Amino acid sequence: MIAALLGIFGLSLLLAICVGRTHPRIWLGLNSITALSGLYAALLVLITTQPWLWHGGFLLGGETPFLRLDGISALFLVLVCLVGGLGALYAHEYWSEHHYPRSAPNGRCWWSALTLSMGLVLTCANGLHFLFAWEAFALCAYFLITLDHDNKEARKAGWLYLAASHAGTMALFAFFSALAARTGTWELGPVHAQAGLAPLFWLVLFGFGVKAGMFPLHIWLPSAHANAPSHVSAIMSAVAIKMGVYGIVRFSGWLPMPDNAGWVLLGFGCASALLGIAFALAQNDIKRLLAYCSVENVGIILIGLGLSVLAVQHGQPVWGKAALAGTFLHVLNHGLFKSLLFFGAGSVLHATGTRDMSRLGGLWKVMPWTAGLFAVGALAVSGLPPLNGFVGEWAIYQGLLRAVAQKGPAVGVLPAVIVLAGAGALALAAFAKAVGIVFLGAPRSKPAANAVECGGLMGTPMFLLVTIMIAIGLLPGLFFRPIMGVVAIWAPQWAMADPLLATRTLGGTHTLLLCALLAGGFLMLRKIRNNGTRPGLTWDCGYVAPTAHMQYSSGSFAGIARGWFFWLLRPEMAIQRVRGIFPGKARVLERIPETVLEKIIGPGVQAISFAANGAKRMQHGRLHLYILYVFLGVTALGLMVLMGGI
Amino acid sequence: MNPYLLIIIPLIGALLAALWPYKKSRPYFLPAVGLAHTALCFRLLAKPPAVDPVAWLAFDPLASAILPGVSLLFLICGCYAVSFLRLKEQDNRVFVPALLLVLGLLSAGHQARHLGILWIATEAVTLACVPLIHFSGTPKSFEATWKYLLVGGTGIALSLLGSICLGYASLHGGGSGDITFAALLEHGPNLSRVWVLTAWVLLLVGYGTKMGLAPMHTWKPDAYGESPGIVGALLAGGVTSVAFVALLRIKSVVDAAGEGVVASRTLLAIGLFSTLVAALFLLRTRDFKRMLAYSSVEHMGILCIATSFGGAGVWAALFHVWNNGLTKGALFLSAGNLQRAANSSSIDNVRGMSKVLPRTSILFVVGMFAITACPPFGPFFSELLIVRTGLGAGHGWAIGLFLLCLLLAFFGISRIVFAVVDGRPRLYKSNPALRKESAGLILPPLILLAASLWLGLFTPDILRDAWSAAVLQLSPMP
Amino acid sequence: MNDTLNLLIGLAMGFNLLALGTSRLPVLIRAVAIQGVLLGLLPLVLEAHALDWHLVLITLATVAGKGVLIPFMLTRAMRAAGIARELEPFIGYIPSLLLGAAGTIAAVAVTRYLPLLPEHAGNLHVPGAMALILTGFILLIGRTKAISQVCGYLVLENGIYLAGLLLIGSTPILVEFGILLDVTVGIFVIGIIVDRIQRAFDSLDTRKLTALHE
Amino acid sequence: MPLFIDIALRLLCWLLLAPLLPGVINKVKAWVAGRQGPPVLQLYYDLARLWRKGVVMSSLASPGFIIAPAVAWTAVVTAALLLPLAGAGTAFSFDGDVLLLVYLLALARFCTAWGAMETGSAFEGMGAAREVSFAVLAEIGIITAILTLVVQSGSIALSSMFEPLSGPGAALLAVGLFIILLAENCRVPFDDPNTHLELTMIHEVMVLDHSGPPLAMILHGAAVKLMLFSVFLAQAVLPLSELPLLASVSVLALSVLLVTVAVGLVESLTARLAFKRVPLLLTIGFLFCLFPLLLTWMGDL
Repeated sequence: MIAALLGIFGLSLLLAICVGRTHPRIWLGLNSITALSGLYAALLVLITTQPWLWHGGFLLGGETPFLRLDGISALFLVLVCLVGGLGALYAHEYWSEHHYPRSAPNGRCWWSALTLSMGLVLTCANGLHFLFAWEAFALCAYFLITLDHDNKEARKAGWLYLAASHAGTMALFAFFSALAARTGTWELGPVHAQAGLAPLFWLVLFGFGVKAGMFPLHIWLPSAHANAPSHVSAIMSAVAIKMGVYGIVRFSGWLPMPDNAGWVLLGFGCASALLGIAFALAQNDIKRLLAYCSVENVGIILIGLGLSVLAVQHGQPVWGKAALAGTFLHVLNHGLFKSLLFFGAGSVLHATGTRDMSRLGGLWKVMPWTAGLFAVGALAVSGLPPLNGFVGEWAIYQGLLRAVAQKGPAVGVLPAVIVLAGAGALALAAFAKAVGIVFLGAPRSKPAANAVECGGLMGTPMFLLVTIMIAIGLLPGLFFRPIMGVVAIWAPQWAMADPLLATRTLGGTHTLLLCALLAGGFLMLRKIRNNGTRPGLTWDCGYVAPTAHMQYSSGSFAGIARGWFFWLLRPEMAIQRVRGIFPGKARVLERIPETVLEKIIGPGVQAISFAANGAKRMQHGRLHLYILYVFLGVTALGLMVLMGGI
Repeated sequence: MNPYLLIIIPLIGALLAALWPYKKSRPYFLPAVGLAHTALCFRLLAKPPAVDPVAWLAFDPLASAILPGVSLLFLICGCYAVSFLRLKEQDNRVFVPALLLVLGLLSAGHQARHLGILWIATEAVTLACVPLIHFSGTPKSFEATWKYLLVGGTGIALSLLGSICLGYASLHGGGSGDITFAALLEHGPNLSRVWVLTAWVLLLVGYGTKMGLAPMHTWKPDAYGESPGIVGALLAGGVTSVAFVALLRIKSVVDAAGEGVVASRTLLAIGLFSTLVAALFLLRTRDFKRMLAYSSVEHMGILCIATSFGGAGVWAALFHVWNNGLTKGALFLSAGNLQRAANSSSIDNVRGMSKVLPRTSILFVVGMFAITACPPFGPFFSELLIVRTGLGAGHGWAIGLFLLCLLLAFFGISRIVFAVVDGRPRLYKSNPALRKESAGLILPPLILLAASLWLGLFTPDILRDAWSAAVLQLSPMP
Repeated sequence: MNDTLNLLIGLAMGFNLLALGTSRLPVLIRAVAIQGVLLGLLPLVLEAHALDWHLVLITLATVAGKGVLIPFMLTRAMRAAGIARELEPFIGYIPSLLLGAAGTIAAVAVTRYLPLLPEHAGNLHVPGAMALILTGFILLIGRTKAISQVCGYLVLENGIYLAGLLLIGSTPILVEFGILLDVTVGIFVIGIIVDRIQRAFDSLDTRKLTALHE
Repeated sequence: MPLFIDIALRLLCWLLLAPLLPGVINKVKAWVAGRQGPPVLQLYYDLARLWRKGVVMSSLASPGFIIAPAVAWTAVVTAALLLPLAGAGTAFSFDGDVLLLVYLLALARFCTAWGAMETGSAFEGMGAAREVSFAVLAEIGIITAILTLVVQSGSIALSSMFEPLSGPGAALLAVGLFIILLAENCRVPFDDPNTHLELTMIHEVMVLDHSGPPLAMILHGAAVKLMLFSVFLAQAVLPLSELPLLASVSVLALSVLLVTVAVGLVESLTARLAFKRVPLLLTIGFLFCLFPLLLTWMGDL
């Protein structure tokens, strides 16, 4: 059954790659078939908790293919199918032939290729083929990011992404080779027995961490997400970086862990969560804001995972299980609301042609649907009840709090709780800003004023996503049940334990709360209608001629919090003040640099290029010195032999 | 008799080509002879002839592990040459015979089981390449040839000296001074250590110069940069492999003499050094043909590193020789197309080729990914195998440095390739005829890439066995 | 026989110093030529007990190649280029002389520590070879005119030829021939290229040949 | 069924009692200033009047401008319902409901900010920015306080969480929570509820454009929030759960009154803080919550 479904998944994608260039409609159909079949297969595995295994009868690169779809991969496969399918729907209007005659056909092929390769990454259980799928996935992503090929920014972002991801891949080369060398086989599976393998986890953390956008390694993420077409940003942020998470989760479950692995994960998690959201808050580019928010959410995921690793070490199934369940649910949640938000940002970009928040505003009037859906996404990503975002963080929090309450050695997670709270509050600030600046108030530029609502094909995916999100919020129990099965795969020894998550009560409370909120809003509207309203100008303390530029801008909104992170953000201001009588135009330009990239990676690159220049000087074209090199070569090797041999 | 055929057929072909009166039809000698040669090679590969241990020339396992690949590469380059030479107005009365001569001497070099013969063949190949390198006849090409000759000549002289030292080692060890590998191997333990090590150093530098290991690589970028793409392909895929085979054979002797550890250490050192230097150059060079030269230096380094791991490492190295040859060939041929169309090979002048030569550009990009070890192409598998072997042998640090170099190399190569392919093209002065992408210019690199792909995904057992046999020949299990 | 051997090799080593010391190309070329002839005669001395026709043939070929053919070509190239002097070398004449002398001494000294067969232990055979090779390198590295570099290369070849004579008893004649042929052809090709360069750049100053660099 | 009755009763007492607190505060301030001052029930009158009034709506504002206050109010009241009332305990409680409480307050904050951004007025944007920014520090403080209680009681459900620590710990926690209370409820020294048109206001500028029933909702919500924090504070530092029902409830009421009076006194005796200092004071509040946490933790080691 599952085999058949996955067969359909693969075949229809291959077909989609072939026909995609010429037949958009057929391509769309094939992609939906893919999504449905894949989703069905994943759900079957999740519900029955029976992993699906398949051994190929032939050699591929000297190894027999071995596919495995177990709970963990199924969970991520759900995301792939969901966002893959909805994104295809969205792209059909967003990146259509009509707007992008040159790149749209390629875009369709690469999209299907990306979906396929990610599916393979999730199912390959042979190190060689995993690397294979992994690299294919990285390349497809590159070609999608640089889809708009004449845009220099996009090309630069794409190369940065490619370079970073290749660095990660090299670490994975080393990891899988070492694994194969030590275990004697390329096949992947639990290897807890060999304690000697523990150090390999650091390679995993680096290799997959780059893709996951873990804080110091996130350098490629903002520019790539910002400059890619929005449906690509959506799948990159919602699914692609989850592949990195998948790697970390997968191998933290299979490898023997180093003693301090849990703490390191927590540390990176806290860094990503807090600093990521700090960067997000400071951005003026809506898509960059969303990108950095992904860094934050990866941080939250890592905190949960780190706690679970600690739980394994201390043999504490209860909070371990709660945290891990929360982590998995958050993976799903982030996939949902982040793709929703990127779709929303995409339709804003589509309608106004700008990502710069200081040129947007008042869009709710012209695109009410986008505004509403985006707002729901914002509420969810800020982790506010009764939406799905809260449920996941709630479970992670419970894991942390129980760890604290137990006063065991794991009480050291206290800072993580505080960081998580701070990050949550900052996220709220960031999204209050995003929604407020982009959709509320008065339009700050002409394009923003004349924007038009996106079409149905772009609206439907967002609507579906919102539905699922609300469903998770109201019926957490329904979703936690399969996730517990996934947790049991990650840590089989926990199968029996009860995480003590009061999901039912929470669900009930959420339902009541939602009803109350709706009722409150509705009654208030009716009340107002009865009492009567009188339209008027916004009250600006008697100021007679308010203009849209008097509104609080995104920069000023973030001002206070940005001040706290000044040491990290180092915003660069170019201020042209009002001077003298008959003053000219005044303006403020503000740029938030990529601190890590420019201040940390930059110097390293400098060092290397210095070495490269040294080497370059070797090739000066003077023949007699070339012969001298030969002579020196003889001498050096001779000396070496003398030392080593005689 | 068969092994001699492999040498004689191209030589006769060269003779005929030299005497052939018609410029237009002369190039067809290349695919014809190439086809015959390849067919013979693969027939021998399928049915390995009995090897007379004392023969000076024999199609022994080591030869059968590499020569077919070179022959295949030559065949495809030959097909390319036909359409390539059609575009050139220069006379090809020298070019074509020289190419065939190179093929013949390459076959001799691969099969040589006598140090002297090996040296003669290598030197002869070096000389036969001279007219190929200055085919374009520009002053720069003469400069390149001059450097190629003197640096290469010096290296070759050193390897002759090394051969003599090896012979003397056997003399001093009470042997007859017979420098057939068979004799040296069986005489192994008695060889005089000092002379063996001296010989090893000299031979490593000598043949290393032909391979283009740093710091003896200096001729390579000039020669590859100035010669036509097809010549670059043959130099990078064929000539270097002769030198590598030579090193393999010699190392087996050194191993037999009980100095294997030192030899491996020196190999690892020079290999890592070459890889590092090449990677650094790749970050700086601004010319996409010189880039290919440095990439070739890098891969020679990789071969040395792999060999230094012994056993499985050698197997991986032989695998990598094939992958590197085919992939590099594809890159050189497509680079040749680009250079002709833009009539420059510097990224300062060449931009947006994806709009001028779309097909070639695709080939170039794909080739780039292939050579930087992106799956599913051959180099990925061989390099992964090398990494695995190295880690298995506990060379963690070496592998770390190796991977770092691969990363830097990737940065450099991708930087240049994308600079050439992307962006807005400028108006090129070269005549539009050179900007046509005829099948004859597109198919050969395509076939080479396909071969590299196929080699990676479905490595045929016959090759696997050939490589294993070669490994067995080099380090006979006691 | 050892004395004749030492005499010839000693003379050859003397010509090393001459080659290192002179700035005049004709002198350099002649020095190398004579050196070649001297060494070419060695086989007759070494194999005096077993002279046969192909030994004589080799000797003649060597002498002809090294003593007549190559010098003639180089002289022609030199005339064509119209240069008679190596001005401003990379390594000056005094330093190269000193280096050469030092190299010679070092060669003699090192030879003591090398495990040698009795018949090679006593005489100048091995040190001579080493000295020639070092001299060759000094010329190759130290001179900037194409012709002087070719001469350096020749000295190097001479040294290796001398070293090769260590195996004269054991290496088959065919191989000897092949090697000799290769060397001659090699020098010949170099000569041609020198000529081409002279035409392309109308000078033989290799410092002009630095168009190709990063 | 009793569950619903229980909830209804609690709802009633929260809704009815809450508006007393601002009245008390104002009375205290007047008393300190030697004035007559408005009647204690003033806020009730205001609410009643506002409830009947129509609304002036900015031409820029969307329906969200009306809905947001309602949503915020609902969120705050729900949060209040989760809180136990001394001996009366909670109507219903589950593990982790404390988090729900914190995030409901956050939801309320989001809606207020939303409402403020609706009008596109510079002042209200400013107010929203300050509200959400300072809330970061306040929320950290609250979480720290909660952590203290968790470590102390070993439980993560509100119903069983309030097992106050004794002695200095309790005192420190009281101070910390009081500072956070002042900040979260926009009282002096963080904010001055008496005036609107000051550039240094936080909460009051956010509601500048609101009128009629929405404003009533906002005012009432603010009162409930104040009461919520004082109840939380009282139970966090006083061992009420030991006492019998009536006693504990009356003590709770008393202490809430005490807190209110304290707020009033602070408002009349201190001046509003220079704006730059606000984060500093909040940080101090956070530290005041952090020390008891360390104390309890050390106590257990």
